[in-house]
Amino acid sequence: MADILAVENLQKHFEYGGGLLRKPRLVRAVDGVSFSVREGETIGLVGESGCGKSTTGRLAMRLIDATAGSIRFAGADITRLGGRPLKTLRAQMQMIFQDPHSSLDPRMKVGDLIGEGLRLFPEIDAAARAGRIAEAMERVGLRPEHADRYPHEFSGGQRQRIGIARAIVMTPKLVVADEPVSALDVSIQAQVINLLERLRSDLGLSYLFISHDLGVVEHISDRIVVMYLGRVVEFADCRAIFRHPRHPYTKTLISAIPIPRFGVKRERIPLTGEVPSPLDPPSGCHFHPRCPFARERCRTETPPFRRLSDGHWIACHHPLED
Amino acid sequence: MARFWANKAGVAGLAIIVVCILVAIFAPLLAPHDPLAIDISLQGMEPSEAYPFGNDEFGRDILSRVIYGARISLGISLFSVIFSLGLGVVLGAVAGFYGRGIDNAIMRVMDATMAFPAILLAIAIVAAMGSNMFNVVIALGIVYVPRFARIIRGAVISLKTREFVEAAISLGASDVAIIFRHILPNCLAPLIVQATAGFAYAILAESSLSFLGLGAPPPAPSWGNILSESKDFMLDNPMMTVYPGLAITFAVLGFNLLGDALRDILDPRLK
Amino acid sequence: MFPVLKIDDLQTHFFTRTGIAKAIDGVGFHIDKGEIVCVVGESGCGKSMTALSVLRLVPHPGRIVGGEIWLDGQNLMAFSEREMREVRGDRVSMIFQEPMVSLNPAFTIGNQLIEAVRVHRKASRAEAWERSVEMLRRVDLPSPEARMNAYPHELSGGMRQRVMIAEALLLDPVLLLADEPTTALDVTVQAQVLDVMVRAARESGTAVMMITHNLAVVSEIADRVVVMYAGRVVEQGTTEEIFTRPAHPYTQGLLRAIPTLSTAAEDDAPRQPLYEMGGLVPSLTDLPPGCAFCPRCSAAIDLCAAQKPPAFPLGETHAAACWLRRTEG
Amino acid sequence: MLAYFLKRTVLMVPTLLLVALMVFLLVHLIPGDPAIVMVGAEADPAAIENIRRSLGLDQPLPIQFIDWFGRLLSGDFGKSITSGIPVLETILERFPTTLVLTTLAMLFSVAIAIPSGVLAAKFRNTGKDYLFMLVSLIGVSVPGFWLGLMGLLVFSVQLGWFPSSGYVPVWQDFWQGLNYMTLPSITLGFFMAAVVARMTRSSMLEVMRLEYVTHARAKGLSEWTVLLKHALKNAFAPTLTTIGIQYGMLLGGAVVTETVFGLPGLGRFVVQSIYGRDYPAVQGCILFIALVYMFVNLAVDVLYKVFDPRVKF
Repeated sequence: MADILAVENLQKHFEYGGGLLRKPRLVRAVDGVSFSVREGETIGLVGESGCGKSTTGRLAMRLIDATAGSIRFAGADITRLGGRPLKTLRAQMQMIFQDPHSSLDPRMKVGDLIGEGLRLFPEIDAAARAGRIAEAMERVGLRPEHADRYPHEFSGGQRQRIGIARAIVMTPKLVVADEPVSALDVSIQAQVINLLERLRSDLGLSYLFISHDLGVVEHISDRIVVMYLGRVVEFADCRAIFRHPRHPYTKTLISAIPIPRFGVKRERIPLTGEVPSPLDPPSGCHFHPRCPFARERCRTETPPFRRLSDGHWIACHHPLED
Repeated sequence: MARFWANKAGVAGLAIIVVCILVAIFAPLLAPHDPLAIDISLQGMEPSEAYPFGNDEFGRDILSRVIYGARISLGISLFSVIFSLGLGVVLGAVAGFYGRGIDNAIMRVMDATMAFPAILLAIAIVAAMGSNMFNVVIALGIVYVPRFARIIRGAVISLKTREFVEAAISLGASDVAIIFRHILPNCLAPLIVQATAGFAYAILAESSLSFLGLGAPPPAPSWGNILSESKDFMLDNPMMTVYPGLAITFAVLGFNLLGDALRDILDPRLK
Repeated sequence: MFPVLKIDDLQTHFFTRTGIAKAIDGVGFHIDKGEIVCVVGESGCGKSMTALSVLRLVPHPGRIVGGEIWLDGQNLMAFSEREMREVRGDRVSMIFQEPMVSLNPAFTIGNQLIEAVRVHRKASRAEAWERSVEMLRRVDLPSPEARMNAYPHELSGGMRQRVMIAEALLLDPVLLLADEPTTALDVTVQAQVLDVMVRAARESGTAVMMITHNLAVVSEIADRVVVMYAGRVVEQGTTEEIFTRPAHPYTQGLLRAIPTLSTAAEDDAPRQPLYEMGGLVPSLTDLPPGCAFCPRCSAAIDLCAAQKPPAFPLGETHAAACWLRRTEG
Repeated sequence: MLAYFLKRTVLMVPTLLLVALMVFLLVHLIPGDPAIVMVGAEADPAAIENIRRSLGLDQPLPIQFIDWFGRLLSGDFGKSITSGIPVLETILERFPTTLVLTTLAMLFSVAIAIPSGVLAAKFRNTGKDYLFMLVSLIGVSVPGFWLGLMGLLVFSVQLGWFPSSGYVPVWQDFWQGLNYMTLPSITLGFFMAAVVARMTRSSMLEVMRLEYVTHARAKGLSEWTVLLKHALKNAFAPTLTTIGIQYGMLLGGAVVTETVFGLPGLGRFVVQSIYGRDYPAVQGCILFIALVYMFVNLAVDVLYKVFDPRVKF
């Protein structure tokens, strides 16, 4: 199947701090990220705070500009696209945000919020727009007659549905979902996840699903990208990642997750310390200070992101045995 | 709206302001005498039935002057707030939205303006440009420009990173659309609160300017002027100074009450 | 032998402009000495308010309007404010959710720990300092002496939460209230902090009332579980009972709605959609007259809508407030 | 701390330059010829020409500015047109009175404001709080100079508690001087007291909602310890900023207050210079006051760190 999105060696560097008398420090928020999303596929992008997963999503969406690297969407290079072509393109890639409270302008009616993107297309007149808004609302399980209510009249789960309707009304090919269920309660989270899965098969969407919750990611993804401090450490099929993780970080991450079942005591790989600050990442492999298997080479040499076997990519000098 | 009517202090403030505005509009009907009519025979008279607030050094009716004073004091403050609001919003929005060099340049000038004690800057401007109505409006207004600009700039910067603005950008909305549809409407609350404070400040500052002889040029009956003219008679006829002072306090109190109430309602963080 | 904590028909209501919100509407459970009990539920179910009610620190405009809270056989509701202050931080301590905002940013770690000792114990600064450093060491905080002079913002989230745990256990309380202590932390840090808390509590024989929405965490650390929904306890039992024989439809749904990691033992069957509980959490100002979960319950019968179900015992330790579990007599 | 202070001073340079430029332009952008404005149109043309040359007005504006600014840096604020005395000399002679007045006003207002703000926060939404809110609202609504006039009328004229005219500096006779300063500093500080008290109340309320305050209560601390140690230290940081800003209001208000009470301070000198169209004096005074104000705010920023250690230097 063809790739709908392919990013290669994507980099985003920010300047942090500094001032009149001090040179700003360079933060490599995203530092050489490569992966692809096939048509109709869901890619899960996981990692802990500060790993650059949200920045990667925004780079792919072209909400922020990459420092280096390339982004290809449906075969075309969009890394430097600007102006009108970029706006037209944006209809085909939509975003769903984490916080259903801050991602909806509190002063706009739900119908206007959902239909805002359609206004860019003069060929869609008011009647057609209203029709598509109603259709999108119905698809996500909202009552179309609620289009003239304000976001604050809805609960968290319903607001997230509004956010989803705003994305799918544009009939996108790709949806970047940034922690779309993290702010929701468990019982509501399940509703939204099922909705996203249903929409994917009904509308033929592809997802880039960003989350820190491995349980959710495992449930929804076909393939998974694991990030640590701005770099991809492992990229493989969902099952391979969870059953046979090859990168020590992936394995410790998975082993750290408790399972809600009685008597299941997981064998946990002891992990010391916390994620280092992206301001001051460790040398070589960023994970080496916490890695139980680190050797000298890991300290000095950045492991290349390489193909280990068919469809299994990894950045590690000493991958775990299969 | 319902929350506003439930706020007694705010309603009281609004009522005071409405009274002041009505007095200003209907001054000719309410004032018993011509505020400018000079009658030397009534010079410095104690309050009487015909002249309930007494007469000033030229025998003018103080009550009528206080009533007409509402026109001038409210008028000057209205125009100065409009001036500072307009300029402040534009500067602040441009600085906040475009950032970097433009932001730096604008905010440096704003900082420099704020480096002067407010009333001193107004005094200096009027002293340099001469005291007429227009200059007083500008002098009072300029002082408040940085305050509006800072609020708008801060709001724009924080709103710019809010997800709903990001969402609008991802939908392809233009800069202008984002500023006018998403950002400015969400800045309204702090702007309204600051504007009410601006009114209160302008009335007070105008009276200070007038007191120093740098406000609305005499014989215009601004409240500050009435006070200034009466202070030489203070020992013989203290009530002459009491009434215009009360008028100022009353009007300013109205704006402050309203401002507090609006802040409580519009900014739910402060309770 | 009294239980460490016994809560009986607790009612904490919030008197808001839009009406009375029954944040806690008749909650009852107990915690035995040294036991770890997890109170689980979704946001707004009243679990945090239960902890604050135990300390009698319900924020304005909330008020405890009924029920009893017994600590070691003493009725806390009858205590004066002064007596309550002696309980807080000494016999009962609390850990909060956000380590970023629960430590005072204006004081050093040492200042805050020493203060915690000296409120309740006659100790010199040096003794309090000693004790604090010792406690920081027990929660595995690296270089504890140096951290005593640090300000909270100079520590990472995980370290701050260790400081909170240290402070809470400084005076060997009989009960520790832990309100979502690891929710704000990264997964890998979460596991470490949780381990430290449980170990330190067990060492000092402190009973723990842990509040969480994360059922997975519950299954790892709890001795017993209390499930709350809309201000009421819907089910309680041992961890085994709750996870292997959940009796209340809400508990059952909650357990099925979580996407969990499949372990290697499981088959490669295609994925099923998650179990969905329809509907929304009811508003606390407008609770249905019967069972609060009734509008979302697929097994509801007529009685559920009409009458509030009492807790029906299902065993010595297991009970569910569900009409379907009605036991005769 | 010292390093930060120096760094901030360096960072102040651009603002300082802009401030100087604005003061300069204030006089030079006056419609018409400043020289004529100063001496009046009827004056002898030779005198006008003389002033023009002595002020360098025959040069192009940028040159004039550089010239003027260069002399400023060497401490030359120009000479008064009316008296011929160097402006800086008069400023330094007059400023102590203004400094004493504003400092007393500040001390008075902070001493009143912080306790009452804390109390109002503690008793929020009760009768005590409403009374406090009303009084403080009136405080920010009364024109200060009018309050001064009323104070003179009641306490000096009617009751005779304070002298109604004359002046003795505090450094000549402390108690006598204080007697002359009491009424002016109270009326001047009244507005500030109300502003600072309101700020204290609202930032206390803001802080009291935070989790670390609940945490402090959960430790078993008494309500007063929670309020005065844990809440106030945090709430004081924004209050401190307000105090800094309000000090500027005091410097401005001093102009009017000194006029009302006939105190020979810098503010009175500004007004006299304006009446006398003594532009070098006006320029000098305004620049000087702006400088004082900027340094007060700088000091406040440095102090801020004590109350909020999160601030990075």
